Amino acid sequence: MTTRDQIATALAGDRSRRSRERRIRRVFFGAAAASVLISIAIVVSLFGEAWTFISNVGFPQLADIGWFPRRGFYDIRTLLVGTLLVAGIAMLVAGPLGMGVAIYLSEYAAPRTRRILKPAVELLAGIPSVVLGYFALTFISPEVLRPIFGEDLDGFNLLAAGLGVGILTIPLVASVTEDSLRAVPLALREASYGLGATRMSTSIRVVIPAAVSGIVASMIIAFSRAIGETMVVAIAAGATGGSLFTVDPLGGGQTMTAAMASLAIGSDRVRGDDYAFQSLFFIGLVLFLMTLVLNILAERFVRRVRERY
Amino acid sequence: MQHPHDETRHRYSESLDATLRSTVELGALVLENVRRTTEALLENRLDLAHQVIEADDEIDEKYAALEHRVFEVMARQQPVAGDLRFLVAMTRILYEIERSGDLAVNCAKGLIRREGYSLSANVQSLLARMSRKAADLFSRGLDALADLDAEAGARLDEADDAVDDLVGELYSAIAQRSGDMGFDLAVELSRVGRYMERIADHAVNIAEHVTFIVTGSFPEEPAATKDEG
Amino acid sequence: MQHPHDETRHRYSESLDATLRSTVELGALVLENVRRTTEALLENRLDLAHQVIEADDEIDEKYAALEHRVFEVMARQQPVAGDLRFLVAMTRILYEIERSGDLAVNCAKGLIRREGYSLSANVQSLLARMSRKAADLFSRGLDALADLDAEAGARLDEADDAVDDLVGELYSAIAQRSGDMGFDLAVELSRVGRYMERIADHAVNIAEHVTFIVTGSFPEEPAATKDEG
Amino acid sequence: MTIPDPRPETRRFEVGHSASIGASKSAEPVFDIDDLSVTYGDFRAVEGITLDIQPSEITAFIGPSGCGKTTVLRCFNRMNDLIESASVEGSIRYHGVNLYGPRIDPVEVRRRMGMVFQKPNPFPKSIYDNIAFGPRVAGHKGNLDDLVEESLTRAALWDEVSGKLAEPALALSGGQQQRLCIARAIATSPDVVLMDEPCSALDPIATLKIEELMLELKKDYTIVIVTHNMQQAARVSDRTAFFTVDVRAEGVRTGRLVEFDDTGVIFTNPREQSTEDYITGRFG
Amino acid sequence: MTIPDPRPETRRFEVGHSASIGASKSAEPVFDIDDLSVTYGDFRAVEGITLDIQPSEITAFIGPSGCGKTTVLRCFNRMNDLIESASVEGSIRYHGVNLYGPRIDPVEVRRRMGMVFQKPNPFPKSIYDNIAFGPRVAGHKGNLDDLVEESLTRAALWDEVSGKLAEPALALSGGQQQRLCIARAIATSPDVVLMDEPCSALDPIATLKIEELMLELKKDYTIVIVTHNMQQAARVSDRTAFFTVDVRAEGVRTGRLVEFDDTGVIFTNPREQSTEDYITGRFG
Amino acid sequence: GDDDGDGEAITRIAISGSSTVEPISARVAQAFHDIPANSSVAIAVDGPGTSDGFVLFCNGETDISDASRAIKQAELDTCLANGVEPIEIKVAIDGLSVITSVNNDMVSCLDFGDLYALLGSESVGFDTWSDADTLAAELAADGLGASHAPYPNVTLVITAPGEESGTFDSFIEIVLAGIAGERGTEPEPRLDYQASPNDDVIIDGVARNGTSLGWVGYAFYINNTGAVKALEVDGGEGCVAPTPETIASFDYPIARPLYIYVNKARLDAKPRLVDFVDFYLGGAGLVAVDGAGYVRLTAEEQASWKANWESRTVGKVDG
Amino acid sequence: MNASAISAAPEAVGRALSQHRRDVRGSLFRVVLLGSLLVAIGILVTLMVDIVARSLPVWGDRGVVDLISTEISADPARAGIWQAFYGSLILMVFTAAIAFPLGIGAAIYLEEYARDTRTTRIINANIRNLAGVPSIVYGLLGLAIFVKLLGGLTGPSVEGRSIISGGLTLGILVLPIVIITTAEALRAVPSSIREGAIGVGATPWQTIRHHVLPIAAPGIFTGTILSLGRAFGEAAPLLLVGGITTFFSTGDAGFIEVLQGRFSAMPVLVFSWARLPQAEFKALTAALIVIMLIVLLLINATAIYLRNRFEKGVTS
Ligand SMILES: Nc1ncnc2c1ncn2[C@@H]1O[C@H](COP(=O)(O)OP(=O)(O)OP(=O)(O)O)[C@@H](O)[C@H]1O
Ligand SMILES: Nc1ncnc2c1ncn2[C@@H]1O[C@H](COP(=O)(O)OP(=O)(O)OP(=O)(O)O)[C@@H](O)[C@H]1O
Ligand SMILES: [Mg+2]
Ligand SMILES: [Mg+2]
Ligand SMILES: O=P([O-])([O-])[O-]
Repeated sequence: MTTRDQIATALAGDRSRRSRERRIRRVFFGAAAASVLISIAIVVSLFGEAWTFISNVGFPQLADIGWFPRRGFYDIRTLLVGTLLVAGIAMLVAGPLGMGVAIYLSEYAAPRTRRILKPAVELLAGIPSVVLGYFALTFISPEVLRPIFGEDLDGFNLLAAGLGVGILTIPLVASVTEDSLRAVPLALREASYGLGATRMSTSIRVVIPAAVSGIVASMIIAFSRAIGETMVVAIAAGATGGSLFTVDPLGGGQTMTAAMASLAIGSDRVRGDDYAFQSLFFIGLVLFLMTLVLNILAERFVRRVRERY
Repeated sequence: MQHPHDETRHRYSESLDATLRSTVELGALVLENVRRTTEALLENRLDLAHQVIEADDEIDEKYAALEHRVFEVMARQQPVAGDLRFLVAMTRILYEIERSGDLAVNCAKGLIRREGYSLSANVQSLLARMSRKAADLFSRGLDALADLDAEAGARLDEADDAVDDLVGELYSAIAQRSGDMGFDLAVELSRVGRYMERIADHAVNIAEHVTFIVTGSFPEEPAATKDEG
Repeated sequence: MQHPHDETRHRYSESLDATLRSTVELGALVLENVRRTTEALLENRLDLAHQVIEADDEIDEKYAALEHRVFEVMARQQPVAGDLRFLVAMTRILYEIERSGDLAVNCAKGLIRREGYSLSANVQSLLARMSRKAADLFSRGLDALADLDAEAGARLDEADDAVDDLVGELYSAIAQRSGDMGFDLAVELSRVGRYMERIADHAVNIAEHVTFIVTGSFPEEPAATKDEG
Repeated sequence: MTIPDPRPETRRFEVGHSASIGASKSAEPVFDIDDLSVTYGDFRAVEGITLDIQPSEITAFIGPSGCGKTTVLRCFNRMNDLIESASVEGSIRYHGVNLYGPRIDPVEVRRRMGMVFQKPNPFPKSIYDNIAFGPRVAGHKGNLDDLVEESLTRAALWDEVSGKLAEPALALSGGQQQRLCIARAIATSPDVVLMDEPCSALDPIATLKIEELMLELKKDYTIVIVTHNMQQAARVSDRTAFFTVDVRAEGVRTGRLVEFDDTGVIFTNPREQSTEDYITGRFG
Repeated sequence: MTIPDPRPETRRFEVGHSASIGASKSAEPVFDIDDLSVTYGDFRAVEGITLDIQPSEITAFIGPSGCGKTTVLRCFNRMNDLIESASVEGSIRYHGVNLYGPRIDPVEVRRRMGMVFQKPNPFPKSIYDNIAFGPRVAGHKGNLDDLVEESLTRAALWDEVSGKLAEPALALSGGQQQRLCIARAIATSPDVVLMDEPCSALDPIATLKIEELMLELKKDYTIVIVTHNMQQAARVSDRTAFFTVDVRAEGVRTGRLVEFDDTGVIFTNPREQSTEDYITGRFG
Repeated sequence: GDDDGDGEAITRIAISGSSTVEPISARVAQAFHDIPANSSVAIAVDGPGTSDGFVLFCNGETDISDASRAIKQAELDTCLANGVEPIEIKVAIDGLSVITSVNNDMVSCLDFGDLYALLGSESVGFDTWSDADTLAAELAADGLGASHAPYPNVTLVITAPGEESGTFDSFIEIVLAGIAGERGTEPEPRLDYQASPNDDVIIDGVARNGTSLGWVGYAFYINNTGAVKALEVDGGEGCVAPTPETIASFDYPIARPLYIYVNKARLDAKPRLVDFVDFYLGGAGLVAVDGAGYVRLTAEEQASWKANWESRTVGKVDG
Repeated sequence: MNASAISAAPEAVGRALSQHRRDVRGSLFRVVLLGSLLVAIGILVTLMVDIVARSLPVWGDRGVVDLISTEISADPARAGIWQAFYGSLILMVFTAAIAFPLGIGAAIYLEEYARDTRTTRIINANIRNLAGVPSIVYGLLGLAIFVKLLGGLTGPSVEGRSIISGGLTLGILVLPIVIITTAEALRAVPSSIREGAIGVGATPWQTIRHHVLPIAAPGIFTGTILSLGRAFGEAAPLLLVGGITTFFSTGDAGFIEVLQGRFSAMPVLVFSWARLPQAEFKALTAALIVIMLIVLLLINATAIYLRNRFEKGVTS
């Protein structure tokens, strides 16, 4: 055997080792495949019933006087407007507050201050939504809103729900925004200070514009989260069985999630119109698609941040 | 070089150019002194001989400055390849030029020591031809340097043979007339011959250093290491 | 240098050491040739003269190799400060050494050309003293180099004056006896004197280059730019 | 090889904490730094720096990592203020004015000193907006377009970008970005440009372009450059300050200035043995 | 200054896609690369590389950024396999065996070639475990302690770390980390060590130490080093390959080998004008 | 369980349906569970609403369905078709209470016409009580009641059960259906109110607003008198407040019986289910009815329903 | 361009460099930012204080142990949270058992093995989107798949409305989060480490096993455990899957039977109790929330503890 052959043999490697590696790889592949199966399952499970619904109910029926699935009124606009109302109120709270928190933590707070304050904000993120629902119902609505709006305010109302959801999304906005602010390289800040910019100019003219995609992404993510939030609305806005079309945040109302919750609570067999149960899946699908679009959008923005730095 | 090199390193490049120019200028000063020496020898012009000695002070000064400059460029620019060859060769060339200047001074000093020579027409003419040839060769060496003409070495080496022949002739002429002119003058004249010969050698060396700059190697059997026969 | 420099760059440092050693060795070869030449002159040993010429081939070869090495080290190590001074000086020193070798060969060639000299005792003794002094100076120049002795320049310059004096004496002796020995021999001997004088000059130059290496500047009025009087 | 030190023994120890300053010039200096020390928290990073920066010269700071080059440089425009733990002793006079004097506004200081950083750091904006940023925050009144053109021209970038001022600066190559940063730095009309290893992120080609530019700029600006690259200091600077770091027994490392002299002297025949050891690559 | 090119016009164009190889040696080469091209997706990064690596020599790859030095180097131990889009044409023979042959296991290939990367990348484990990892995964049978000591000794690190083998490798300085990575690379008893800009993250002092080490190691190993630092190539390598990148009209950039020769020749008298332009700092 | 002490298999009893009845069933279940001998029985009680409960029950998903109204024929048919055989058991009487906030002093009694005007299908969009004045006048003119109009000009916030609820159905059947029939409108309440299957939520909703209106089972009212108050209801014989007595006597116009339905088909498979229902119909059930706040059946009625259970009579018995 | 400063006298330079006026807008900006931070934290504090204050009566009357060990009841006097408490714990175990191995495995495959193909990219995007899908949609999924389709397995005698279904639903709910956080932790491992290992001849699995996973472990632990916290607080999907809040008992059911039986969970109970009108329930709800928050705190503390432990393990 020549040296060359020896080397060739040595370089050919060990077959059992290679097959072991292949097996390990397959195990992990299986896990990854499971996640795909889940997505498929979601889509399939939503689509089946949603299809039954839409093929029987028909699109014209989706505009009506209100959302009363048990009585055959499927005005999807009621849900959409209610949802947007809650999400909008939430964003009015979470947007400015979250951004303010993020900018303060990333641009102003001394490292030690930040080390203390940031976990406090993160703590807010860990609070379950039922707790915020409870808080909105038992504190925000009676203790904060009632004194302001008086009798105009219903006991269950979208405003309190919106504020609750807003509080829930503050840390989300704050953390995604702060991440993107902190992703802005220190070098850019130094460049700005080096040119004689003040801290405010540096924040507003350099750091925020550089992080703008991330900030937009944080808003979209927060909005998406607000749209999908169930429990705060279900608790604070009453989880009513239906609602006429309304744009009044002081009264109770329907969001897509709350409508689903009230349809589904305790029973998966609902009486009333034949397709009330299926309408659950139909809203689920609409909700799924809406958040999907928002998430894809947010993903785009986030990726832009990532690509840049 | 072939392609444009933009702004890049043009200052360094320029400083090399400037070094070359200054060296050629220094050479021109030496050349002028060689010519002045020749004239002084042939016409017994002691004033010119004094001028030669004076002029050499400037040459020495410039030489020292240039040498320092080359050294500093080497220290600060970390030259390699052609640039390094150029700078290393330049320290040598400067030395050759400066030495040539000194040789002219030596001639001038000899003339002054003897307060002029009285020469036969034959010797006179030989001396004239030899000196002019040497000056000519030196001038061509400088041209080769200014043009960075790699081929000049061979041409100059040939021309140098002519100088050597003239020096040989001069020696014979002196030998024939050594009784007439006296031993001291004979020795003096043979020294002048030798100086001129060496100026020509320096010129050839310069050309050969140019070849080194350009090609990276000396011509075959380079004159610089030839025995000073 | 004062503090230990660990392993760092020791190879480069070593290669500089090696260059120095090789250069000193080359100088030793030349020195030997100079001594051999002296013996050949004094004892009319044509065989020795031939040996000198032969030995010079090796010297030339080693010189070329060393010169190339120095050049390559400059290209590859980007020396600055002391290292650069060392290397630049080394190219000059090598030149001085090689030239000295050539001068010895010139002497030997003269001897062979004349198939030996017949000299008076006086001239003989002058020649002997002068040659030995020159060789001695050259040896001291090499010592200065080997030891990187910055002060040697001044000492050698002084010693060089002794050589110059001997050369002067030799010239006078030759002039007095020029009738006896014939013009050709006189010229030949005066050349030998000149060669030895220049070997001594080269030794002084070497010492002065050493001063440059160590101190960064040449001694006041450096010999290298002194007129070759 | 060991070149003997020709200097008398005492010479080498005479250098106390204030370095031998061969290059002090008599002209009115731009900066006059006297016995400067900088401390980060409890850690004294550099100590007893005394040097002066002359107008229209390039002054280079070299020395081993951690010797405090950056630290000293960032005192010049009070960028060290941004590091909370940093505190500065000694005096830095800028045209005779104590930069750390009580009424000095660091923002104003920084407007007068352009700064260029190790990695090119253009803002993720258009080329134009990058240049215009400094003047804008300083409330520049004149014609911005002209200023942008002039700055880019001075930074030898105008020809390359004149047609695409609205394009994002990040689309430029690394070397172009660094020249953009230089243009940005000079757009606020500073008289000093401070550069902290401006070429360390660039390849040799871009590096040489920046060096060319520095030589061009020094006609109008006083330049101080920190560099790891000794060759760069040798190539571009007029004067070089060599810093080193003393490690004391307790492992405390403090930077100090060893030698400050004309660059030619530093690189052909430095005074201090430690400078020579450093630049020739012989160091512990 | 413009030194005229003494070479006849034709000479300069004669260099086709296969570079002029001045340094081909007759000895049995460790690597024999013939007409190697590497493509990333559709993008041909380098083309027509033909060169050989001789045993117990240091071969340096230099050239402007993006000319494909790293790409070529990573073909030697099939690290390019990790980049999905990369595909390799031409042949790379290692002691005569085609490394891209069908029965070759890249894992085995890599065990025979140590690799050292641009940034020191020690594992966040103890010094000991860093060295021992390679031998362990290769199923080393002998005494690991001895092997660790030997590798560290060879990498000139033993004296500095012998007392603290259990300490985290990340606590070492940058230069020490890089020597640790070298020790790790040689612990698997490779016969080749591939280094991709091993000093570019180090300061001059650490760099020189690594260079010393390379010179020491080449007694026992064949070393191939990619470097941006021409001086480094000049200082340490025996042979130097100069790559360049051709930009075609469509903006496609393809690297090729311009000249491969003894380092002394490259740095004193390169054959190709473009090599000279590059090493002397005159480039577009 | 495979490792419990006696090795007895677990019996699961699923109870769902009316949220009105849920408190009774939950109490009974808890009491049953508290007896150690019953540790092998797992019981779950919840209350999505009578109608939804029947959907589950008739689908065989529960064992007992609570109901605040009797099973409808359609539901019974579905059950039987699915092999579910309901045994009807009446367990208590409820007074469907019309409630408002304790703070509401403006109204104290309403008749069916008032309720129709305020809550019927024609009242959609009435945001204040007085919005119903016109309709009330119309009803009064037609002799359909609404004698308490005009109403105060205050906001009208309604929280009440939804379609899933038996209480919803009972309200329609007893209060609205008659007038709706007269007027030819849908026998349904208005759409625009907060509907919840959870009576507690309804109480909460009513309590949260000073001029609210809603209806729940009596137990929820009587357990929350601090938050809501019940209006008197005039069924044509004057205003009557819901009390145990008026409810038991059905003097209160919207009193109604509460039932549980047991799936006979499960009894063989789940002997413990029988024990549970026995338990329910024993004293425990009565205690639970009291505890929850409903009204006990008379002793005779109790006996008759017990007999009905014992005879396992399938189908509608009552009414 | 720059002549002004150079020629100026020190007084002029000094004047130019000194502060002219106070930066009012800058200070205001800072105050506004700080204000929003304080508001955010203020809300948190208010929430905590409010809830704790509301819960005080319960602690006085009942005590923690009693509350936890008492079963759910409609009667405020005897209502406890026992079923919800252990329901939540079992759900967490289930969630972890489903989501951790699958999620970590999937992340390892995607980050370490999968080539960057279209398919991989789609899978990745898909997973990121799954993480953003509202939790109630997962409830629908659980309802459709685990309750309806697989009810015979998940809860044969409770029509699928079992703790198994709930656990599977929550597991799937947090799976994408686990994958993403794990993938992030893996991605944060510098590729130079992988190259280093591959370069000395390690196989992919050896590289992952010895280097990538140990380095990523702290990140994986924190990420996954925090995702447990998320699952712990979820109510909506459990409502759909059938979490109940009125009375239920498990009897002496064995473990499997418990898993296959009906269940409740703390957030579901909060949802239910929050809307009960009785003042006692308001207090009970607050007490329940306090317990939930304590459990969450414990979960987070575990995450931090494990992270620190593993970080230490890595560096020593
Ligand atoms: N923000 C800081 N906090 C604490 N110490 C610091 C800080 N910045 C620098 N140092 C320390 O001060 C010393 C000097 O650092 P400096 O960055 O000025 O050195 P340098 O000479 O610029 O080094 P380099 O060449 O690595 O950039 C170092 O020991 C460094 O660790
Ligand atoms: N993974 C990759 N995918 C696509 N293109 C690549 C990849 N890696 C390198 N390239 C491209 O291949 C060419 C050669 O790259 P390579 O990294 O080998 O160059 P290099 O000479 O090592 O450059 P540098 O000095 O910057 O390290 C470049 O144009 C580069 O952009
Ligand atoms: Mg620095
Ligand atoms: Mg590379
Ligand atoms: O819950 P209900 O009793 O109204 O059906």
